[in-house]
Amino acid sequence: MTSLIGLATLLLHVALMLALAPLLVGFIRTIKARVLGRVGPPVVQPWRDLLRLARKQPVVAENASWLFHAAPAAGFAATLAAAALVPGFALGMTTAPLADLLVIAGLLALARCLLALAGLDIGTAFGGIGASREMTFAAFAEPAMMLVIFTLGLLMGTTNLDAIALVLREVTVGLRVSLGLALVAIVAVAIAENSRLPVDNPASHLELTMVHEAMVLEYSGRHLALIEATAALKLLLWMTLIATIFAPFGTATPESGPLVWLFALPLWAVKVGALAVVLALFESAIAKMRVFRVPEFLGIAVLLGLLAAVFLFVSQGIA
Amino acid sequence: MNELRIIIGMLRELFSLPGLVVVVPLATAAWLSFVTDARRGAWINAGAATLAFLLACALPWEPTTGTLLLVEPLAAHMAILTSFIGMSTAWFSRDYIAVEATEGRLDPMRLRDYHALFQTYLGFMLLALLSNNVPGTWGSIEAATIASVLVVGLPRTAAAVEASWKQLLICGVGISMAFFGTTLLYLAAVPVLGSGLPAMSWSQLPAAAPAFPAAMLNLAFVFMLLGYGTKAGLVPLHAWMPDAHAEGPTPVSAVLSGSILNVALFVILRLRGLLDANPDAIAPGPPIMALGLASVLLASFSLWPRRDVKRFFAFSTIEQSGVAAFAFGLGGAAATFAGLLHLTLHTLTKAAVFQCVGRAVQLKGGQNFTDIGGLLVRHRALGLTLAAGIVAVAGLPPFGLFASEFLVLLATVRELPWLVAPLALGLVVGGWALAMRLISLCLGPPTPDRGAAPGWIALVPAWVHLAVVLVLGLAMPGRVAAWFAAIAEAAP
Amino acid sequence: MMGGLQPGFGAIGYDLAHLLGGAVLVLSFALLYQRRLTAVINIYAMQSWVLAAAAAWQGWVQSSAELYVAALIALGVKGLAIPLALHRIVRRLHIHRAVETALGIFPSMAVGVALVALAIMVVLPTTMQTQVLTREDLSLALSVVLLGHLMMITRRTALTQVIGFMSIENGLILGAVGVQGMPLVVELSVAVLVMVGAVVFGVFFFRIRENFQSLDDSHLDQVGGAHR
Amino acid sequence: MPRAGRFRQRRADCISWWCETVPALCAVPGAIALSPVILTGFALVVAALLGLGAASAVVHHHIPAGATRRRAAAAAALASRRIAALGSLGVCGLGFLLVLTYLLAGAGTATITLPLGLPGLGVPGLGVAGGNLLDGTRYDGGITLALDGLSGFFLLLLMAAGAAASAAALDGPGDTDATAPFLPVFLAAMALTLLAGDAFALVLGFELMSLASFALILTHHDDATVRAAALLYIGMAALGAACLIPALALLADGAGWDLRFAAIRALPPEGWRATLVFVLALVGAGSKAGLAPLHVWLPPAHAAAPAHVSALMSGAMTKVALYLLVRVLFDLCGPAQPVWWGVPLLVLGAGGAVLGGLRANLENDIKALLACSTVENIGLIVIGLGVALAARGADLSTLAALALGGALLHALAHGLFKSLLFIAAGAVQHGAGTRLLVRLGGLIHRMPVTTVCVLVGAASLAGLPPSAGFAGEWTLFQAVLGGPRIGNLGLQILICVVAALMALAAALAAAAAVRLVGVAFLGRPRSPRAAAADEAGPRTRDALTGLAVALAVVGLFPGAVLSLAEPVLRRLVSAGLDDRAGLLEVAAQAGMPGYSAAGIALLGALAAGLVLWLVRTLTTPGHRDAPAWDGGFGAPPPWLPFGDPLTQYGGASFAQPLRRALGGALLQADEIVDMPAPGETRPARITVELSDPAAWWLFRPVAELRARLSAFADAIQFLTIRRTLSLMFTVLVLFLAVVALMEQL
Repeated sequence: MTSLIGLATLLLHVALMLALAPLLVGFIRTIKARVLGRVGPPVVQPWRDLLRLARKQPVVAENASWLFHAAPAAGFAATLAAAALVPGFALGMTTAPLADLLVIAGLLALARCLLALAGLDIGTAFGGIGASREMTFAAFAEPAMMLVIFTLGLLMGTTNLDAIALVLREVTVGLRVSLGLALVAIVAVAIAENSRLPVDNPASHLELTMVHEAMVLEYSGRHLALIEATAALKLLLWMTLIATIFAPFGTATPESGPLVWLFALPLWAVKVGALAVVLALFESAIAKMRVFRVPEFLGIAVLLGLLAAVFLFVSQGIA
Repeated sequence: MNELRIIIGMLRELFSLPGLVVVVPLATAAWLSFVTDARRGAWINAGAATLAFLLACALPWEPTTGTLLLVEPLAAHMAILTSFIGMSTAWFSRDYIAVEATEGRLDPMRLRDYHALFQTYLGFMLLALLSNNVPGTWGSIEAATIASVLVVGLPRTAAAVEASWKQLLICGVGISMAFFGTTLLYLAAVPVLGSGLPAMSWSQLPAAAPAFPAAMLNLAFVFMLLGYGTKAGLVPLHAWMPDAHAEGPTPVSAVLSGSILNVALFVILRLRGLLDANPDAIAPGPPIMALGLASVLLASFSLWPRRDVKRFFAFSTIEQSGVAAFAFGLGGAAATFAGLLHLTLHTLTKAAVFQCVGRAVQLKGGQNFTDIGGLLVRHRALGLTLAAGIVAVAGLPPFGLFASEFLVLLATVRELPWLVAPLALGLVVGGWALAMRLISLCLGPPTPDRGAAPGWIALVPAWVHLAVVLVLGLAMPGRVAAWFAAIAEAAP
Repeated sequence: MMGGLQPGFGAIGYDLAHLLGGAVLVLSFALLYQRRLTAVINIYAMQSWVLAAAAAWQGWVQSSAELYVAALIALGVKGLAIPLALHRIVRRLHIHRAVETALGIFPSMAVGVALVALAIMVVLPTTMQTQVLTREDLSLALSVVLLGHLMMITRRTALTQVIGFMSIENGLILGAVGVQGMPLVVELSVAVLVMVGAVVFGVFFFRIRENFQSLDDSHLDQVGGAHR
Repeated sequence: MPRAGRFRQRRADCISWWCETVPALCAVPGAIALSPVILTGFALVVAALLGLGAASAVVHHHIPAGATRRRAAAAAALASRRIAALGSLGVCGLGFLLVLTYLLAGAGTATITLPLGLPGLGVPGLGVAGGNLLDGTRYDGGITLALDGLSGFFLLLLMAAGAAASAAALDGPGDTDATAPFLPVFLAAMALTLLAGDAFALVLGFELMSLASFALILTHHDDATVRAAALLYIGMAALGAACLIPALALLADGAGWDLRFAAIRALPPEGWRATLVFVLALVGAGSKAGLAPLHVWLPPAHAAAPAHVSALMSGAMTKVALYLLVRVLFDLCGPAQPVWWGVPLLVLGAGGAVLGGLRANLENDIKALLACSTVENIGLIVIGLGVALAARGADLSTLAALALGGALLHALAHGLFKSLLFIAAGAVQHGAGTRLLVRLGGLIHRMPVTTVCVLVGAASLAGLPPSAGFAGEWTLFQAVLGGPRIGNLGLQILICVVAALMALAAALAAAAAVRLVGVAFLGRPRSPRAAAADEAGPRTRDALTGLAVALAVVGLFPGAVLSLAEPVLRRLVSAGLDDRAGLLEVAAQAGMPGYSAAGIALLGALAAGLVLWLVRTLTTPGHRDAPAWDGGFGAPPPWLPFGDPLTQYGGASFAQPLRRALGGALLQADEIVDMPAPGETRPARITVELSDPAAWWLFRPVAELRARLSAFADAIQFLTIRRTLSLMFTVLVLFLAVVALMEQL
């Protein structure tokens, strides 16, 4: 029975993630427009763009290799697999035993490396710039992410996201300095990973300021659609992740049965929406920083993560 | 009159088997000094050396203790080793010298001198090893020294003359110290053994040593250690050795680095036995170890800036002799075994190396490292042999010096662990320098040839040496191992 | 054998031996003191005569034939032949007549005294058991050896170094003949002589003047280690 | 020795063998008859390899004289290489099957003694007391071979890498003929080291390994940089031996001068002795494994050697050094060792990992790049060993088992993928004529098979799921995550920092992998030679594919690999992973969900299927080819067939952000920009200088000290005769004075 529920949860979760990701992007754009005093596009605009792009026939450089053709789909698949591991509105999905935080980070890294390779494949300057910067930022984001995982792992005794979420949901670990610091660190990492301001400007179309966009400059048509979808899915994934870890209340469990979903689903939407609003306000409040400032930005995240772990040692002698 | 009887007894001994080992080379020397034909001289030289070696091989089965000669395992072993080196070098020098003659570096008269002196040197070395009385050993070592001085001076170049003069003075002083030590040793023995020959015979000293007046024994030890240490090329008494090796004819370098060093260390080993036996004498180990360690360190660092091939290997000889001395100083059967093995294997290896080097020098017409390079490229056999020799000297497997150095380190850890640090440092620095020169000699772009390329015949002695080193190091036959062990356990 | 004389002060055997030994030592100091080459050679000859006398006296005391032979050798070869040869060399090679010193005369004398003290200090405890005769002779011989060595290293010219070497050798013989019934004395002294002969021969043969390369500091400073 | 003696010798051997084996075997049913047979088999393998070396050398040097001497020589050289490579391929394949059966059968222990070995241990004071040398009732130093789980596990790697390397050697370029005979010798030496059952055999194999690899590095000795690299390498080897021999001697000293490991195990060292052994073993093995800061020799040596040799050196030899470390620290030193032993390993490992990862991003020669990543991976493995040591010291045997298991798993994975990548580098050099990133590019079009295999290897290098590299790093990180349980705040914080550095190193490795693949294999060719590159030869392709398949297997079933290591873990840290490492899943703690590579792969496949279905349904198929848009630059002019090479991102430009961010701090990297004044026609140039901190802080000072000491030695010994005599005289007076003093006292 629970296995069936788990399966159902998984399917619904995946479907929702796929469906809502573009809407989330649209929502954020709308908020930002409103904050800037513009009306802005409708929320479903990203969906429209995706479908339009999908219908278009891609134009591919002659010297593109099979990797260039395969990368968008593969990257999207990896991100989707990761998304299937992050519990959203309900815990105990079929994939729960696999949902190791390191694995999730690994899958996202896989997607990133694929895109970076694709960016280098045509041999243009901008693809190279984008790939090189993307990998550099990742190099600094990884340690911070790892320290956050370290803290959570120490606290919960496991790195399995589902288990962590369950513990956080059931047991009241109380307000901990460690978790607060970890939250800040992971937010910084999330900003870098999703190439949002101030690390990267998703809306920019001036090549020199692009990181992620520069990488995919050669893509068009359905390939571009897949890449946009990947970005959107990744954003939703991260927000869900943060929500699941730091706002675990109200998520459904396998025992609680489908009825609880009626509360859990809106609650999840609200959490993600709130995070989206915060992100939008934050992004419209600050400007993009220089590329070589980013390592410092992420270095601070690393230090915060370190502090989180250290505070943990101080607060409870792990033995 | 008893003096006369003693003399007659000695004469009779001279014609027993051990005596013949000594007499053959000396008689040949006398004969050779009248042979002007170089080719015949070379053949006679080689033949006599071979005969001496064959006779020496019979020594282990002929333990003798006479007034003149003493054959005990250690002496027999050393004699076999020395005569073997003598033999293979004689065969090697047969066509080496021929080349020298054709190149016009040596005229027939010099060649005659060379062969006569070679046999003289060999004979006195063997006598020094087999002689049963202390002054006898001293005298023959002195004679051998003079012979070697004259050989070193044979190429009448200024450098050679300078080298031999240096060797003459320094070894002379060393010899005089050794003489004084001999007198003192006799003085120490007189109260126990009474005046007369017995107080001078190696065979009787060990038994009586415990009763010797300790202070006199100490004094004797100091003088003899420094005296014979000079011959062993122990730092800081080594100054003559590099020049003599570098300037003399190559076969002489091979023999020098082989025999005279062994003989000197052999005497030092016997002395150590005497002092060990005496309860109130100073401990002989520390001074010997100090000299040995100084040699290892100084020589290993001196290897790096060398520009002259033969001088380079002379320093490596000093280093290895230091290792052996250090092992002998450590004491204990294990260390003695290690030192003995090291001495034997190094003698064989270094002789092989010098033979190859001599060839390379003839081939390239210069003995600076800048003259010799890339031997492997055009002269593969020579290059490979030289490379193998250097690898062996550097103490790398599969050659025997690896095993002996392993044993020395083992024994050091056992006796005085903290001394491993300087010893190992010396070995590493030295080995590294050897590797550097291995690369620069055998590899890289070849330098132009200025002389005749040696045939493979010329390398056979070196191959034999290396083969022996290989076998003795890794697969020593049970009998030989037992023989070595017996020597080490019986060694003073 | 003791030749029926009881050791100790007052015994004529002891006194004379002691006296001769002392004379040899004094002559070594004289060698150190001399500044002129010819004089150095002459003093060396004198030392050899005294040595010969000491050997003969010991021969009489120990009534051993060998020692007489040794004395004869010392007198003949070292007292006459070698000095003459050296004079000849000096004339032949036009060697500069003055002795170049590396260490001043007085300092070297002082060092010499210190060395004698050292010799006595070393020898004294060693010979408690053995005969007094030997004890004194031994310390004298050792002093002579050390002084000879000192002369070798404080004099620059080859010839003086050779003479220093030979005075070392005189010390050796002095020690050897002083020892009770030491066998092979003759053989040994001959052997030593061969050595000395070789050295002198070397000087003569290699035409070694005071400015022979390897003996000249300034030269060797250029031919430093880096070139070896 | 007499016949009776030989008989007694043999009987003694049999008895000792029985005592060694049977109890262990009874514990592991099914291996009773097996292990001695396998061990004998491996003795034969070593012998066969040595024989191959000799045979190929003979063939090589037996050149028939005649008119066509040159051609005959070339033929002989080729034949010798064929013999060496084919032979070692066969022998290694056989050995692989042998060791696989052994491990599957439960890895019992066995020991045999060979009749040859170190002479003279019969002398009292060395060797076991009692008995007599003449009749062999005494251990006279014959080489002892021993086989157990640890040796078996590393032999598995060695045989796999050896087979691949020999296959690659088969159709390598002809210029590797000269040193072909040393290839089997190298393999034999490594096998001997792994099989060694006593101290002498261990050092013998280790040094023989150094010598053979030294010769192999010198294959292209006409190049000065090669010679310099070889010199540095052999010097480090000498240093390693000089540290190892005393370490083992100390161990034997504790065990009554029995050099055999069995005896040493019985009496492990304690106190200062143990500490000394620890330090010496760390330096001795670390210098060979490329553990920072002793890694300086590694990049030049790997770059200098022929590709298949660097594959062996990086894939197998460094692992042999790690085996040595494990053997000494975990096995011979016994379990009762302090916690702090882990700390130096953690520090050095983390430092090496980051340094190697960073340098891998800055190197321009792909082989140097791979070598640096070796330094990085060795660092990760050593971190695992450090955690294992510390945990064992604190009696957390389950944690120790996890850490050690992770280290072994990652060692295996790294051995496989690094061999693959080096062999591929060789193929690139052979096919595209260069190893420099600035001259490569676009190889994916010319060398498809190689590129696919390289992608598999690079995935492991970057530690991306579900590759073998990810499995290893996952296990290692789980072990580090458990580290704080060892206690002691200082250690906890250290482990925390180490975790962050591990992550940094992993991300740097990922960047390096992307740089390697993206610059060398993707993009536009940067030189005509690269544009016309040839695919690797057939044997090389086979080797690459084989390694790729092996990597896939290890990556998908890490639990199975760990179960092969089970006996080792049980022996060394007295706890296993069988409760945590199943066929499909590896977990950090028993009963908790862990990492299931197969599951992830399945999930990924499903996701990919879904995506493909979506693409099919929602989008219009097909695409249109056009010149690269390149931000509007348009098509390159016809006289630049590959487009303007300067507009393409290259290795140096890709590394620039990392160089600016970290290089300055860690590698004293500085960029010298030469900017022409306006109006000048010459191009602007930017040159980058790097220097490894280890070279800066450690090696240069040591070299200077050596030079100064040599100068000093010359100054005190090349004197005039007079001064030399004064020196002797001083020594004499000194000795006399000492004697006098001693007698006064």
